[in-house]
Formats: sequence, structure tokens, C-alpha cells
Amino acid sequence: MSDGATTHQAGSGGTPPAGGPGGEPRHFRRIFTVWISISVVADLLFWFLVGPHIPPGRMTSAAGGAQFDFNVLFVIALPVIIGVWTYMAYALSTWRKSRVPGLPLSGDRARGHFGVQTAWMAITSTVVIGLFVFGTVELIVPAGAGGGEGPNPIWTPTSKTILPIQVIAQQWKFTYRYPTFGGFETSQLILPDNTTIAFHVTSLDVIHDFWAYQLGIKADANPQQDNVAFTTTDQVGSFTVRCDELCGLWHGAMYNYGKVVTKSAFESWATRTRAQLAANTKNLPPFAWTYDPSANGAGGGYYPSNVDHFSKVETYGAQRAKV
Amino acid sequence: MSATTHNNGETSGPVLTETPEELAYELRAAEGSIWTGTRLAIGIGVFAFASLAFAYFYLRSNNAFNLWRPRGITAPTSFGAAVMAFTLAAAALAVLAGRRLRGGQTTDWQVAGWAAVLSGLIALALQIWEQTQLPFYPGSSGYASCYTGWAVMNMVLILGGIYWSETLLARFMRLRRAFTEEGGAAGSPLPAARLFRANVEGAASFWIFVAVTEVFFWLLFYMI
Amino acid sequence: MATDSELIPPIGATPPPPGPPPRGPAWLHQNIFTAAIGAVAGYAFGHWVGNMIASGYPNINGASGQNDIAICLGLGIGVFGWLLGAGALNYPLAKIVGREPAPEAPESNWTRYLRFSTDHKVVGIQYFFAVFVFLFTAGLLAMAIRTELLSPTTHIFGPGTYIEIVGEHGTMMMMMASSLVVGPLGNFLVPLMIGSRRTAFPRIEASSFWLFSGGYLVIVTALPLGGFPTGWTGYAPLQTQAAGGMDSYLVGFAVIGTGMVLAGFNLIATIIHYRAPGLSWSRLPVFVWSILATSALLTLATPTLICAGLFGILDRTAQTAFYVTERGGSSFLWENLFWFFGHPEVYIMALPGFGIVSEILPVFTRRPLFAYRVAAAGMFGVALLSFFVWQHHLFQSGINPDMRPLFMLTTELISIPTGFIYLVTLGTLYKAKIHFDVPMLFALGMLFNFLIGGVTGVFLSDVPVDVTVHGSFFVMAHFHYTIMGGLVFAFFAAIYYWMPKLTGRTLDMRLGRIHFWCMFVFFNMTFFPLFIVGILGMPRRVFEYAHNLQGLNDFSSISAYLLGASFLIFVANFIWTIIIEPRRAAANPWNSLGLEWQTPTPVPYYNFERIPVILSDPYHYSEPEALPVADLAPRPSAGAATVGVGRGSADETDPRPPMA
Amino acid sequence: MGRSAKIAIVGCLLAIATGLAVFTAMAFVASTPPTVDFVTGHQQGTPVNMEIQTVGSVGSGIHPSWVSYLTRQPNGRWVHTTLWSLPAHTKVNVTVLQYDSGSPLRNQQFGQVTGVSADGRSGTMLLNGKPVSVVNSNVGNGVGHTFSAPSLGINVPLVGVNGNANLCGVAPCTTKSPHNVIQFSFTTPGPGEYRWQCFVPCGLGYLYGNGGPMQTIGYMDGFLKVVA
Repeated sequence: MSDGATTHQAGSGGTPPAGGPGGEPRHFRRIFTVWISISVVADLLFWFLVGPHIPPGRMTSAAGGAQFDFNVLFVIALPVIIGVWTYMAYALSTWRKSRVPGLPLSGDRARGHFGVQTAWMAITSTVVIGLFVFGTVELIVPAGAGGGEGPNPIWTPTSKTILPIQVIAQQWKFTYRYPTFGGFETSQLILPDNTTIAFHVTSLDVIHDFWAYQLGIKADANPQQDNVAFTTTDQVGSFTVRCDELCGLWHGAMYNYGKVVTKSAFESWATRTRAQLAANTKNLPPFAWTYDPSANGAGGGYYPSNVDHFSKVETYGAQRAKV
Repeated sequence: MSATTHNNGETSGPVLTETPEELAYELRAAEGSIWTGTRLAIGIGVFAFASLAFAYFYLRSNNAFNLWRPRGITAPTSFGAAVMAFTLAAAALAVLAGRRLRGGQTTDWQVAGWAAVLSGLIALALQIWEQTQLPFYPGSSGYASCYTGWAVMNMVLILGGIYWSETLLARFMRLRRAFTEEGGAAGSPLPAARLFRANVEGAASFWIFVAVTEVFFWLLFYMI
Repeated sequence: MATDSELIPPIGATPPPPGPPPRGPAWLHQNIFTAAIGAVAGYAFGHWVGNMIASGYPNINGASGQNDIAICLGLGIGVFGWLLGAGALNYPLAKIVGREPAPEAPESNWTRYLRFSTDHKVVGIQYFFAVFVFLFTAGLLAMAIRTELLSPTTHIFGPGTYIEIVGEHGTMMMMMASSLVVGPLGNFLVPLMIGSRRTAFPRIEASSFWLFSGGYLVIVTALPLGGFPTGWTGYAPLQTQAAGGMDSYLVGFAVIGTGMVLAGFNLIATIIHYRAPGLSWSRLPVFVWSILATSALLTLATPTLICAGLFGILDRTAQTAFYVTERGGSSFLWENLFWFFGHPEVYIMALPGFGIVSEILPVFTRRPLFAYRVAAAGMFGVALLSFFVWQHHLFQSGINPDMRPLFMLTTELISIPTGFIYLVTLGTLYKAKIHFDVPMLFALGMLFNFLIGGVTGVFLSDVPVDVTVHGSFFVMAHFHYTIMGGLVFAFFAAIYYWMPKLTGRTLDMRLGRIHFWCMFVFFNMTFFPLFIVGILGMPRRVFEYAHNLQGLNDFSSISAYLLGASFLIFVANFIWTIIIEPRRAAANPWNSLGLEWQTPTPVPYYNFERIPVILSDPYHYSEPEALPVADLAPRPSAGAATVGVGRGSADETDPRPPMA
Repeated sequence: MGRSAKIAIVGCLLAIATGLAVFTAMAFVASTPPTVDFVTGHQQGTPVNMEIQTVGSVGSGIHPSWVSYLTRQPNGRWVHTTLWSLPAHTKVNVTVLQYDSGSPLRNQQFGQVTGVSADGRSGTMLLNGKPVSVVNSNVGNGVGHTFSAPSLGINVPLVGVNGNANLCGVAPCTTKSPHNVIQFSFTTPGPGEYRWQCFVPCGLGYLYGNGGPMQTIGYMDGFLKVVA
């Protein structure tokens, strides 16, 4: 008796859920009708009314992709949620009993239904595989969909002209270096319109995360790691950059604003800033894809002059080796 | 040994008299639990040491700043070989002791068992001593870090094996008289004796796991 | 020299029955107060030793003035002292000299809850109170979080205190939720459900509780030690950089983790070997299935956390460089190790909820559980897959971009076995006789909340969408929907359902209904807006946020206060109807078929007068011709020794049971 | 015991528990350092004069070895805090007495003076009376600390003193110890709380030098609490 859990148990009074014998209402047809009508309406409303306003907007290709994917997922998710809710609401209202003392043993007897179980698994598996295929295409075709791809990106943009920008995260501020403009480093993030941009995200200390919200870019900043994320700007406007990986005291205050401007405005800004910062650019270390502070004479980055707790141990270890 | 009757104190509940069938049933369950528990303990150990192995290979393949293993530094190889040898000896002796016990040779079991404990203690002592003789400091490289982690975990591992074997031997000495009344530790049908044998088998299996772990990480840290 | 009968304890039988309280002054016998003394003395001693051995190294104690070796040793030896004072180490230490001390006869009065007890029912109740201490401490911290977020720029706690609160809240809640069901209900109910008089390793079961409570003390010390700035995920190298509170985090997780391993270890052995005759795998209550799957995760995933924590402790004390890239380590190593534990951990917190709901639904729908085998398979499918999804937490980290489609696939695949639970529960509602009692309300609430939590999980698994929602309040709302909306709701369903069994008393159901509706409404009001806040660009764990999000945040904060207040309804209900004016419960108030309800209440020390023989599964509602669930007084010939259904009979010489 | 007595006991216990919780929360809030008030008594239209100092080790309190900022109250007393309450849209003249040694910057970008003015020139500070707009931290005594408020665009590198000199080790330092005087001015924005911090990893003994005092309000981090 207990072994019949997965097999069709039509005998001894258990009725298969799919149909309804005479007199019994056709539950599934009712539920299906309600479900399909609500779902269609909800999906259409969402797609046309809400969807275009879903963040992160359409400022870049990555942002637009994220918006499209979110909307597609939402359109699939809505019927799932509505389906379960419709069924539950129907079940709870149709088969509810007022609180009867003694709780009689009189419910349905079916311990399983082969058709329902198979259909359930088939449908969920199909949806899941479909989502996987969709997600993979949407990840690979737009060159990583704005996510950090590590130092050696395998999905790269097709554009021939790419503006590289190094994002340097440190506790607790982002600075930006423009290697193709003489390697000046600034607190401002200004981007040209209609340009493919490669953000090379790195960190000087702990793990940060460069989240350019309206650009649809997110890439972790790890020390001594070049994490590349691509996107193409489509619209001018301003955007927010936030740190998205807890990095200590000022994590919540580690944000700044950037701008996408026209190409000519960008050119003139970059040229002007390059000249303004020239005195300090000379003092910066030579450009490298991972920002190595030892190159500017900081002695491995341990302050001051190599006497922090690691350095002391090093001395100790070296002495031991000599003995 | 008949059904155990417990005497309640002032606040008495129902007095439970277990039937012989129930005692036998619970005894089988206890034996099975020791068997399963041993395997679970090994499983826990596998996941723990797999974490260390993951750290080893991850840092090795990363080789950040060429600081995985600069200049091919190695922890003292003589110590490493000695620690491994004594641990393997302890494992082999513990397994041997278990077999001798099953064969009814209780003297052999005790001799081999205590030798296993001694061997394990020597391995432990050497592992601790090795820490004072390192040609590198713990944070000098990825290798040095992993080695330090391994040293700590290895101490815990060997200590676990020693504890298991030692408690069995100590218990055996206390229970010797009781066991010998009915066929000795190897054959006594007393519940205590049966669980004792199950425990000895468990300890032997655990020692085999210790030996495999030891060889694996010895290869990682001293050979490649 | 002791006599033979003292030397040979009744192994294989049950421990001695309850006796009178120990003679002499109560405080002389090991209890929670001696444990506290041991903890304080241990901490002082460890701290002193740490200062002795390490203060000579300027790199450790020089410029920073922070001696992590002293803190770690203090905490570690403090926990040792806690266990020693509680009496958890009496047996392991006596064993070294071969002694096999018979456990002290447990008391029958309430003071037994303050002692090291090997009675699984006492341990269950101890866990019950401990998880509530955890829950309410961390809950107060949640109120503090929402208070800080009332304003985007005006600060009540400031950034430093705020991240300490956030980290402490998250860590304590994770620690609590890992044991929320397995600790109290797993220990109390599993032996009753499988017809056993005990668990397999009662001392290990008791030790797991004392480690759990010791872990609470350790993690609480984080606040006076300066807190930890990393949140519950403890990302290195911020971890390596952090103040002394980080040591509490690492040691605390190691202690709690050891307790989790031990609890799972004991329950697995118990469920495999101590099932009563006739309780085949296909008759096992689905709650026990969920505990088995959870225990497997606890036992196998947690060692990774303990090892990762060990590496962290070594980085902070012995100055190794596991997580420091510039010294040959890697900042990705912790992320990998942590999430390799962390994702199974997520299901450690989800599976028991599935089990509770599946167990309760048949009782209140008066019909058999639909697709029982699918439920069990779903739980084990989730458990297995959970080991293969950890990198979905690292989609933007820069690790292995080529592996992203694979981890997207495994993550989305996990929604198939999770969906099985909905197949089971929705199928069970079909043509049922649904009774809306309080446990049923909470179970339905769990289904409602977990659906939202699960569906939003699919959004997170999709890499392009995850670029926006990763690390935002969307994630935060998602996992609160699964853990609080799922597990905690299921836990309250279980409390209202099993309280008559746990205590012999019943909670007030009218207050229970009020509690449910308040908690359900305010929970959704608190966390649903946070999905929107997340999509609108608010990262987690920030003390400042965009001005346009203040309205939603304030709505959420006020709802959170109300949600917190709804717990007070429960507390008042509990204190009044269970302690102050006890309401005697009927023996089986829900007319459940479950074996645990067939025992007397309060459950006698031995659980079962005779080891029962199981005749059917506990879900044969509306099957009048079915056999009763168990024969509670089997004749000896039909009893334990002769029935080997589903277990095989063990060979006399080979202790290994045949594999099932 | 009567029903009302029981209710009373439960109520009292709940009240005590709530009180303890609130007390703990308030203890947290109160643990922040004091705020120096530059608003009270401030005349509309006049600049605020502020004097702060940096010290290599604060010498007292629970973290005596930590590096720290101190602020001089309008009454002339030095207090160990980094929280200032300032009037909005007002010019603030800051004098920093830098008593700490320096080192090369971890990120030389912070060698650029931004967001402040001196001698009527923007992007400039006065170092011992001489105008400076870029500090090369790789030469000389390096940079000891910075005064930076990222959301206001302010960054001022505070050039270190010679580390071999007899440095002041206990706060507050007096001008007898070797020091640099750095002066600059900035204008406060509208009301709000703006963070400021040091960007030199000066938390000695912590990984990347950014632990301890670098992550504690009152040492190397603070707020400009600008009020209307």
C-alpha cells in the first residue's frame, strides 16, 4: 500500500485528479480557465506597461540586455506564481471545512497520480532547460552581459574600437585611470556615447565590487586581479557607481556619479583633464593592468617603509633561514 | 546478562524491563551505528582534507606573484618522511591489532595496539617539533601557508586516531576480567564485548583513512 | 576496584531512568552555571597564555595593539571550559583511563534542562530555548538595522556600528537557522517518529547542544571585541584586516560548525539504525526524510567551513597567507571554500521547512500525502545538487567565466526538485478536507512565501539579470523570503502543531491566529518592498542610500517593527499558556496518525514501553481499511528480535548492516 | 497566585527585557565620540576657523598605539574626535598640525590637492606657508595622512615630518614637537552628513594598513555634519 506512491492509484475510491466523474465539477478546467486568463492579462500588462521602465534602463547595451532578460523572466514567472496561487485559492475555497472537532477521515484517497507527476516534471524540466538556454545565449552574445569576466575574457565585443578604463577600488573610493590618454588618474568617471568600453576593475586592498548601476555593469575588484567587463554606451546621461561588496567601514558611502557625454565632449574633457593632472600623472606608477603600488615606491604597499606586521615576520623568517 | 532492571528513585516512572529480543535489537542497532559512525567520521575527514587539497591546488595553480613556492622551498623532508613513516606504522599496527583481537590473540592485540599509540605519539611529537625547524615563515608563500594548515590538521587527525586506539586499549584493560569470563574479548557475546569489537573495527578503518591521507599529503608537500 | 556490574554498563539498552535530584547543593553538580564559570575561567586563561606566547612579536601585538592569538586562544579555551563545566567532557576524559562512567541518573524536575543531559527530549527542549535566544538577539539587531535605514543620510548608529550590527545579525541568524529545526525538533521528534527509545549517540547529541550554546556566547563576544565588518559571509582579505571581533566570528563558526556536524552525525546513524521493526524506508515519515537529507548536508558540508575558518584563524594569528594575494594566497580562496559550504547551508535551512509542511498537510487535509516518493526524492535531489552550485554566488567575481553557464544550469536545475515539494503539497490539497487550524495556516503561509522566494531565486541564477540584482536588496529580500518566510514560518507551524507533544500543553489558538496573520502580513510588507528597493539599485549592507528610496525603506522599517512585535504575541502566548497558566493538551489533539502522537504525553523516559512494530505509513487518512500505524505492544515473538523488515538481520560476527 | 498578579509579573519581566534591550542599543549609540560644535555662536557670513592635528599614536584610551586625528574646540581645548558640526554654505578655514611621519602613498592620485583653496587659488593648500597643489609622495618625507571628503571632492595630502625626528607620541601634541602646518579653506555644502577620511593606509599592524584606526570613527574617519 505504501509502495504505490508514484504509481497511478485509481482503485479503491481514489479518483484521478485530471477528470471529474458525473456530478463532480471539472476542477481542472475551471482552474485552467482562471489561470490562463489572469496570466495573459498580467503578462501583457507587465510587458507593455511596466517592462520598459524596469531598471537598469537602456543607457548601454548591457543595461538594455539586463532589462530585456528581467522582463522575459518576469513574463515566465508571473504565470507560475499565478498558477500556484490560483490553484491554492481554488483548493482552499472549494475543499475547505469549517473547523470540525474530531477531524474526520474523509479526504481524497489518491496517493499519487502518474500522469500529473510526469506532466509536472516534464513541464518544470522544460521551463528550466529553456531558461538555461535563454540565459546562456543572453550571456555569451552580448559579451558577458556586463559582468566581470576575469583577466582573460572569453566573450569579447565585436567592436574594433574599445575605450579601456581602469577602475581602481580602494578603501573607500573608486578612482579611474585612462591609459589611452596618458594614463591620468581621476575621481571622475566620464564616458563617451556610442562607444564600446572595457572596464578593467582592480583593487588595491580588499574585495570591492564596481557596480555602475545604469550601465548594467558589475565586476568584483580583487587585489592584483584584472576583472574585465564590457558594454556599449547607447544614451547620454548620468549614472551611479556603488560598491557592491562589503569592504569595511565606509562601504555604504563608497559611491560616486558618472556621466555619459557625447564623443566630442568626452574628447575635450579628457584632453583638458590630462593637462590639468599632468604634474601628478608623472608621479603615478607606470600603467599596468593590475595596479601594483610597489611600482611607485611604496615598497610593496606596506606602510611605512616595509614595517607592518607581515614585514616583521619576513625579517624573522629570513634570519631563521640564515642560521 | 539478563534484562536490565533499573531502580527508580523517589520520583518513579514506569519500571522498564526490556525483553531479550529488544536488548538484542538495540545491540544490533548500536553495532550498526558504530559502523555508520565510522564511515561518517571518515566522510567528515574527507571533506575537511579535501578543503585543504583544494586550497593547495588553487593557490598552486594561481601562483600569485610567483609566490606559490619560491625557490622550491620545502618543509624539512626528513621530518616529513619520519612523520609519515610513524603514522603509517601506527595505522598498520592498529589494523594488525584489530586482526589479532579477532583471532583471539589478546596479548598481540595489546602489544600491537600500544605500539600503534606510541608510534602515533611519536609522529605527533615530530610534527610539532617540525614546526620549530621550518626554513620559512608561515606567511612567506602559498606553499608555506598550506603547509601550516596541513600541520595543524594533521595533528588533529593523528590525535583523533591515537585517542580512539588508546581509549579502546584502556577500556580493554579495565574490562579484561569481565571479557575473559565468557570467551574473551574476541568471542564474548556480552553486549559490551560486541560493541568493543565493533569499535576496534571502526578504529582500524579510521586508521586506514589516516594512512591514505598521510601518504596523499606527504606527496603533495614533500614530493611534488 | 569496581565490580563487574559497574564495569559493564548496560550498553545496547537505554540509559538509567530519571531519579531524584542529585544529593548535596545543586550548584555543586555540573550545570549551566558551572559551565559559565568554566567559560570565563577558560577565556581568562587562554587570553593570558596568548599574551605570554605572542606579545613578544611586534608584528602581532605591536602597532595594532590587537593580539589575535590571545583572543583566539581565549575563545577556544573558553569553549573548552564551557564544555568542561557543563560536564560534556566527563565521559571523553574518563574514557582515556578506560572508565565507562554510567551516566548520572537524570532528574525528573525542571533543573534537568540546565544540565548536560543525554535524554533526546531534554536536549530538544534545551535547543528549543537556545534557538529562541538566538532568534530574539538577532531579531533585535534586525530592528536596529531597520532603524538605521529609516533615513538615507542621517545616521543613528553610524557606519561602524551599523556594519557590526549587520554582520552580527546575519551570522547569528545563519547559526540559528542551521539548527532551528534539526536541533529542537530533529532531536525531540525523530526518535519518537521512528519508534526508538534513544538516539544512536546520546552523548554526541548532548554535546552538539552545548557546542551550539557555547557558540552563541562566542559570537556575542564579537560586539565587545570590536565587531566584524564583513557581514555573515566573512569575505577575506577584509576578514584578515578586521578587528578582534572577527576572531569571534571564525571561532564561533568553528564551534557552531562542530556542533552542526555532531548533530547531523548522530541523527543519520539514528535514522539508519534505530528505526523500529517494520519501518521500511517507504514508510518513513517525510519529516524524517527531510531531517536525514539535512543531516547529510550538515555532516558533509560543514567541515569545509571549519577548515576555511581554520585558515582564516591561521592568517590572523600565525600570519599565514591563505587569503592574501600579495603573499602567494588568493582572495578567491575564501569565496570558494565558504560558498562550497554556504550553498548546502542554504538548503540546510530550507529542507526541514519542506519536511514540516509535508508532514503537517496530510493531517489538516485528512488525506494521504500526495506523491510521497517524489517528496523524498526531491529532498535528496536538492541536497545532492546543492554541492554543485556554489559559484553562482561569484558570477561577477572574475572567476572562471567559462563555468558560468554550467553553474547557471545546476542552479536552475535545483528548482526542479524544489518544485517537487509544490507538486506534493498542491497535490495533497486536491479534493482534501482542509481544516484551517493554526499549524495549517503557517504551513500555507510558508508555501505562499517560499514560492516568491523560489521564483526570485531563478532571477538570481540568470547571469545577465544577476549583473543587476547581485549583492542588492533583491538578494536580501530573496533569502529572507526563503529562510524567514519559508523556514521560520514552517518552524512556527511545527511549534503550534507539536507543542502538545513537546510539553503536554497547548498554545492559545486564538492568539495563534492573530500571531499568524500579523506575522504573515507584516512579513510580506517588510520584505516585498525590498525587492523593489534592490532593483532600484540599493546594495546590501549600506548605511547610506539614494534619497528616492526613503519611502520604501521607511515603509519596510515600520513594517519590520510590527513584524517584530508580532513575535511578542507568540512570546506572550507561550509564557501564559505554557508556563504561567498551563493548558493541558489532549493526547492527540489533531487526530494525527503519526507515531509520535501514539506515545503518552509527557513522553515517558523510554518513549516506548515496548519497541513498536510499524505496520503502515502515517499518511493513510481516509483509508479505513488500513492497518494502524504501529503495534505498540507487540508480543515478544512478533517483537524486535524477530522482525527484520527493511533492515535485514545483522550477522552475528559482522557488525556491518547490509546496505539498504 | 492570582491571575492579575501573574499578568503583572509577566508584564514586569517583559518590560525589564525591553528596557535592557533599549539600554544596550543606547549604549551603542552613545559609544560614538563627541561632536565639536562650530555652529553655536557662529555669525552668519563669517568664516569658521578650525584647527585639527594628527598624531602617530594617541597615547591614551583603549587603543593607545593607534594613529589619530584630534580637533580643537572653539574654547581652545583639544578633543579626541573627528565629528564636527558646521554651518551650511559657509567658508571653513582649516589649519592642520601634522605631527606624524609620512610614506609613499599607496595610490599617488591622492597626492593631488582638490576641492580646497588657499591664497585665493583653488586646488591649492599652504604647506608651512608655501602654496602647493601636487605632492610627490615618493620623495622627501612622503605623505602622512590625507584629509579627504570624497562626496565634496576634497582631498588634501598632509605631508609627513621626518620619521627620524623626535616625534610626538602622546596626544594632544604641542608645537614644540616637529610638525608641518597645512592650511586650506573650503565651503560647506547644504545640510547633510558628509564623511571624511584619511586615504593613507596608516593603520599599522593591519593588513593593507586599513584596519584599526582606519575603520574607527574618531581616529581616521569622521563626519562633517552640516546643519542649516
